[in-house]
Amino acid sequence: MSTGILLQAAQTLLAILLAPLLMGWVNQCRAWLQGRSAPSIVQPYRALRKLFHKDAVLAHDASPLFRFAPYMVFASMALAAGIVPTLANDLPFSPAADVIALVGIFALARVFLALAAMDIGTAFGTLGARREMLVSFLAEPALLMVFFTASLISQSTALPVIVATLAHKAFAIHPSLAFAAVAFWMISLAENARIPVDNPTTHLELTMIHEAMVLEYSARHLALIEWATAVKLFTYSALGIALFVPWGIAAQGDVAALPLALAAMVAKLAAGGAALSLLEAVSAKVRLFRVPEFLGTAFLLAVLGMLIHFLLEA
Amino acid sequence: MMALAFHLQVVNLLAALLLLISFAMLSQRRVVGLVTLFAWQGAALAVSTAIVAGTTGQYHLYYSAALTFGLKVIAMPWYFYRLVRKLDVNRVVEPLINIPTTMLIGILLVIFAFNLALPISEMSGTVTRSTLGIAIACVLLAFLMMITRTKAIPQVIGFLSMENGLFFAATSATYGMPLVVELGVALDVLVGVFVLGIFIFQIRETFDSLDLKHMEKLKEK
Amino acid sequence: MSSPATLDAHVLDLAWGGVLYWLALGASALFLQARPGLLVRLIFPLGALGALFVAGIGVAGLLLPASSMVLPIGLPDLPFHLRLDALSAFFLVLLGAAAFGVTVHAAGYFRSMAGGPLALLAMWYHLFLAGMAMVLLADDAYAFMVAWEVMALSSYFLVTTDHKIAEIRRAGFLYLLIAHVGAVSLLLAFGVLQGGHGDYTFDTMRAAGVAPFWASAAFLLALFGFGAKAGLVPLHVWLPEAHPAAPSPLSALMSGVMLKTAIYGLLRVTFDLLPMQLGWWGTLALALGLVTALYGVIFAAVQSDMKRLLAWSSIENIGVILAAFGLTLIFRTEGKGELAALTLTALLYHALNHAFFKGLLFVGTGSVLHATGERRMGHLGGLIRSMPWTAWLTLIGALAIAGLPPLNGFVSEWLLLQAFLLTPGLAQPYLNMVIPVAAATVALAAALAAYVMVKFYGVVFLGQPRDPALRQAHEAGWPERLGMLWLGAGCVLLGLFPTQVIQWLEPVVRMLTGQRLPGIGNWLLLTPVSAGRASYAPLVFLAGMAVVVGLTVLWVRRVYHGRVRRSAPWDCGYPEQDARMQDSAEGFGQPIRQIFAVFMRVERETPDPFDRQPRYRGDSRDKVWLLVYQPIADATAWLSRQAGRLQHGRIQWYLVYSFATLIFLLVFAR
Amino acid sequence: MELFWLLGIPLAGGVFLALWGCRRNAPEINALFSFLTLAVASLLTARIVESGPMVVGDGWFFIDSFNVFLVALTALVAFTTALFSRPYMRIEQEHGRLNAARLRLYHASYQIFIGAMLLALTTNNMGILWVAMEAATLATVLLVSLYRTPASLEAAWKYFILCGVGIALALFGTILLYFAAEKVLGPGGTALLWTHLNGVKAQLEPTVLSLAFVFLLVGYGTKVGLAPLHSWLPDAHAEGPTPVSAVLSGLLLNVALYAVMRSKVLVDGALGTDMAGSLMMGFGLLSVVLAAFLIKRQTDVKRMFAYSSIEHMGLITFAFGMGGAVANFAGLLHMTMHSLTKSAIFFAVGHATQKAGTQLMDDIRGLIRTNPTLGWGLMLGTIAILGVPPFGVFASEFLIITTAMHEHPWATPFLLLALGVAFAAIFGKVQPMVFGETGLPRLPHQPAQTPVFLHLGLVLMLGLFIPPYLAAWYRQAAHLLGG
Repeated sequence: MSTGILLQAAQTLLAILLAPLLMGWVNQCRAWLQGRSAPSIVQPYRALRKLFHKDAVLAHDASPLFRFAPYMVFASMALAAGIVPTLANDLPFSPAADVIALVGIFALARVFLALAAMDIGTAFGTLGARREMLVSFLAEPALLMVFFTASLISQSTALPVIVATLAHKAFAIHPSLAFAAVAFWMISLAENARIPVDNPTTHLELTMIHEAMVLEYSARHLALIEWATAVKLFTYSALGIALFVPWGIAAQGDVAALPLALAAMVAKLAAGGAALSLLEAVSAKVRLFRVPEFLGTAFLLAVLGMLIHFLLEA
Repeated sequence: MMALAFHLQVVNLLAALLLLISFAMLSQRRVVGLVTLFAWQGAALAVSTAIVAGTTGQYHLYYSAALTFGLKVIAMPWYFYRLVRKLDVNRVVEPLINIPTTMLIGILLVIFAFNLALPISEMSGTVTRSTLGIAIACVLLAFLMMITRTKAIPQVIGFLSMENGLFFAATSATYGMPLVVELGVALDVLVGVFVLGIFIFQIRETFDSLDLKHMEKLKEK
Repeated sequence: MSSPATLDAHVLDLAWGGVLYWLALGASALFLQARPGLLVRLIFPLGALGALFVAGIGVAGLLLPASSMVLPIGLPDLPFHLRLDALSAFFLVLLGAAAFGVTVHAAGYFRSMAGGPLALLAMWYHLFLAGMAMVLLADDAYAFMVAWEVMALSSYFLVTTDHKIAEIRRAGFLYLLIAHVGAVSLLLAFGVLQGGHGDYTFDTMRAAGVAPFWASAAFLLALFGFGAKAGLVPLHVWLPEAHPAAPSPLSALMSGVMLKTAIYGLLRVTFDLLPMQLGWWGTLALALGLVTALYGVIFAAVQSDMKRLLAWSSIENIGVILAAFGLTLIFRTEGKGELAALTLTALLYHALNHAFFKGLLFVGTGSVLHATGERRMGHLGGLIRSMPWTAWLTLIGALAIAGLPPLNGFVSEWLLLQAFLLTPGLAQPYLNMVIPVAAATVALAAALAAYVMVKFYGVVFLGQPRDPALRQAHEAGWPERLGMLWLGAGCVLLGLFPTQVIQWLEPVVRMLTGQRLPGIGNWLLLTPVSAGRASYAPLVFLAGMAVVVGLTVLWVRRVYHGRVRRSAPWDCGYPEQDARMQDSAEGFGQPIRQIFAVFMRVERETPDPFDRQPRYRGDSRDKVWLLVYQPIADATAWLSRQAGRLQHGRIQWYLVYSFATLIFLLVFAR
Repeated sequence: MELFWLLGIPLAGGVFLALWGCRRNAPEINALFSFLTLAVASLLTARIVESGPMVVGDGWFFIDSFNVFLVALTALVAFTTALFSRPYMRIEQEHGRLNAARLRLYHASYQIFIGAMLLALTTNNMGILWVAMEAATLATVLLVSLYRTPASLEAAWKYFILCGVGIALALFGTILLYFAAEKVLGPGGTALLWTHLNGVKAQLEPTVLSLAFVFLLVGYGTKVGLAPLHSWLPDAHAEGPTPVSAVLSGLLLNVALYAVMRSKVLVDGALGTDMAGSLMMGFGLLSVVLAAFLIKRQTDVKRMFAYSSIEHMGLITFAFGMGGAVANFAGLLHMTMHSLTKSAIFFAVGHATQKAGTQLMDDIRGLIRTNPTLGWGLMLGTIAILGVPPFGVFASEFLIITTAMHEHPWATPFLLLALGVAFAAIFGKVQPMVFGETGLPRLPHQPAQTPVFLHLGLVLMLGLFIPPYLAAWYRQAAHLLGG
């Protein structure tokens, strides 16, 4: 048990600490692909450190909600990172929340961020909040459907069990998972504010979604949010891995397997990040009005995945 | 079957007469003429009642005969004549439906009435069985007349001749209702006519005409 | 043996006593007409106590076996029968608990309208409470219908409290009309169920075996009747009109509790009175429920009046509950008792939750209304600064209804979704097709609910006040705060201790489905089916959240500093920005309007760009009105025109009618 | 003995008031006579309740629980209406719509009317029954035209002619009845006595009786106001003075229906088929539906409630047509409830129209602002008549509808439709009259609240609790109707 708790803490911390690295790696890859000279891979860490050192600047009538939101968001993402098995499976905290709860956590963070964005009452803040919620109300059910497909296969909504069944059971081909995978990829693009839904590096407010919400934030609050964003990306990647390429994740209490698991994870993340940046490099951001269509497609694919499971595999 | 006794033949004759008068009323255009015909109808009714009374020994029928005579042959016609003269409404009145058509419908009604009465008069124990059909026919014809008339007085007369039909049915088919009922009915008729008189004056002074077409205001817009 | 029996009898007596108590309060209110202050300070708190008492009775009823009694009133052959079993007990708890908070709030809220028809209002209010309680206790058709209509009638008079406004009169009329039509169809349902020879007690109905055809007829009639009360699409049109029209505590009671009485009735008739259940009923209910849920939440998203928005969201929640009902029916008829138990638990749980958070939100808007006199979101904003209590307490409700962990809304949705995941292996293949789509719809509705709540909360409480007067908005008084506090606490506790709640629901579930949940788990970990299958531990969740937040704060403050500078908002350096540049309620609705344009008829007038006082009006009308109700109205009008033709004033024609009737009868009727 | 007084008092009252004429306390005397009638009626009722049905006046009068219940109801409503007409007529006089002479006519014929109805109820002789009905008609004709306005004259004329014809047909039916009876009972007075007829009803000639019933139904049905024979009813109710509308709706229609029921009992006995019942169901349904749709297009408040009377009479007829213990019980109950409620409504409406000086509903607004008790009276009365519990009308409608659903499901869609339409129409029109803003003046006299709330109170009580003896009484009556 104690080892379990240790592992839990270790994994969570690891996720939190490694997250900016992944972000940096993605940016680096993309810079290469775009033929720019790439920033250092640890650039995100530097940014965070700088932000933490600055004085926080708050609007005059920023309510407590505004100051509390970043911590809330960060905490939610940390929890999420703690639930998703990255290195080891079936850690003590995972029973506390299954996949549905995981979706709930993401929603919690999103709602708080959106509310905080509306708190100051600036034009761009509210605009960002609205767009964020617009994206999410399609992405969230889609994500849920992806999870459902997986949990229908594994007869459970608990991530450890899902991973266990998918990773450690005899290998079986699940066509439904293929649909789910595509849907998941599209969703995570949207949720992590990547091209083609949103452009994390844009400076054009009118096109912003995620960035528009955090315009009023500065210093440590901004740092926390940025970090949370990084953790979110990391968690989603970990989720993708856990659902679709789970091999290598250490089973319960199997400490010996950890180094291997770590290596596997790093490799997978690196590959995933590269793929992400490649996709971002070759695709263009779609107009905001097209976003619902994009996500609707994802939603449809996810539901199709479920249907196919009922048709072929049930 | 043997020929009926003389008085029965008379009763049947009077029955036929009643029917005839009803038809005549249907076709009568002038109000005064209507009143006269009404008086004759009353007379025929009274006579037939008296005969039935005499033959069957239902003596209370004499009262009702007398009542009929007094009311329907003398009192009411006289009253109506006065009314007509006073209000001077004795001109030709065109009924709603033209006379021939009315006649045709009348014939159909008579046939219908006879068919209606047939099974009943079969089982009737009274001597004057066949008259029931005529009575029904009279009632229906009077009804038809009320429908086709567009003036107040003719309508009232139609109403009263309907009562005649009823009386005839009562006397001929059942030798008359119990006396109390007869009296009550007669009283009602009397009061009714009285009330009608008041009415017709009121109507006259309100609309200064007895044409019913002034009285079509109350309807669903 | 005898002692518990007497105890039960007493419980029912006490319940009936509670009803009488409320009635007495209502009556006494009339005598306090001259003393409005006393009225508010005395009657409403006493009423709240009564609510607490009733809730207590309910809890007792959940623990004790069912008991019944007969009252000396009613029809000669049919005195009022009362019965307190687990089902009615649970709904009594719901009624009492929600009504307590709302009534406490009302004690503060109605102070504002001293001088108004306060005495009448207080009377109808308590009559309404008593009526709802009677509905839950009634054990024969007549008592049920009387209570049902008393409930409708009193709420009608409460809705039309402010009857000088034409819209409110219209709302009240629409409400009472649909309620009455629904009631008549309930009458017909009971007519089918009755044992004949005028015996209308529920016992004989339980005993009387009905043929499947008539059972279906009864079910459909009941679905129509109760659906009309619950706001089932397309019978929902009265709801968004009536709930906003009523004074806020009333809206809270109507949305939070009255709609649940319809659910109660549906459960009572379907699972208790009807001898059988058929599968297609479930499919029908499921479909209707999903349509209702989606429809409601979509329209909630485009509203710009805060109470109207909440009313539409009530429609959504009813839809979810009805979907759960349908699923229960399906599982029941498929012989999957445990799943039926699970969905039923989700249903009851959600009903309870909705009573709390919707009550909380409505009284919250009440306090806002009280403080600002404004219902249109376009004229609100930034209230979190002037009325923090209301704002923060309402936030709880908003997060809960948005289905966010660890609050209560999440638990019931979690349970429902679990049920969807357990469906594989149903007999009918078409169900296997339906279920995923259904699950998707529920998920979509939940996500949209989050959208709606962000809109509601953000526009009303956050941002810049859209009206300078709002800066002087005064905080709600203590009674109002207490009421909201109670309801908010309910939302949190129901969210944190699901296992206990589910244990309380267990007798109800067993009574209706004859089954129990396979597993519940311990006080910490909720595992409705099995630990491997699914688990959720809100307390741990909360603890983890708290720990991380605490650590982060600590760490940030320790390692770095807590220095803060205040300045004007940056807003990308745009200097003169004002409150009107914020997103309006309409603006928030716009994307939804675009995506779901098919459901609504949009009317908008956009101002001329050079207009000094630009006015924007966007209104999204409900198409159901056009597609269903307008034709019906036209048809009736046409028919009545035709009927009017018969009555054209000509006496000759009238004579013809009599003549024709006579001839007709003489020819045919002999 | 009570019987003598029961019939004597109103007649004496009529004569006395005719002579007493227009002295200023005539209204009080009118009320006094009505009160005496009520007192005697209750004595009679008590007697019957304890010692069962009785035949008096060597067979000419027959009183069983069926008609004694109607007697009591009639006397009660007659009394309250007299109370109501006191202030009402005063106000009318001040508005100059009536002069003293007319008031004398009114009071006299009011008493006569009551007497005639009581006679119709208590007599044992089908012929006398007819006579009394006719007398009641004649007594009310002049009341309908009391205002002497063109409209009222037209209404009265239609009332007179249509009901006259109808009643004539009823007479023919009676004659046929006698015709059939005399072959069994022999000629003479006894052959029309209901008790005798009832004794031998099985031997009466079916063909004749069915024919007779058709005439009786069409005849008395005209007075009940069954569609399509109802055409006189709305006009007469709308144009006459409101107290007259109240007694017409509340009492005369009941009495006519009573006549129909008496003959139905005989016909059922003779035919052994449910021909009579199905005819009545048909008429009832037609009236309910037609009335509902006609209500929708009314602009005149009294006219609207007149149509609602047609609707309810149709409902009652339908219930009696269904027959059986429950339905008959419900029908009787509904008779009571409708009389009480509808007359209460007419009381309220009467004062409302006096306030507004018009019967057009668009001009009557916001009653509870200027005159709360009046407004609430109208509102509660309307709600009661629309069959919303806890008022008693619901109790009977509950029984009728559920029984219909159980016995004759085919009829329920029509009922559902009609009730819905009627509810929408009436409530949608009454609500703005009661609620909302207004500029109406107050009334010169204190309006009569007592009758309204007395009736509504009774209706409310009967909706929640029917005293055992009353219930037993209803059951007996229902049984007499062949339950």
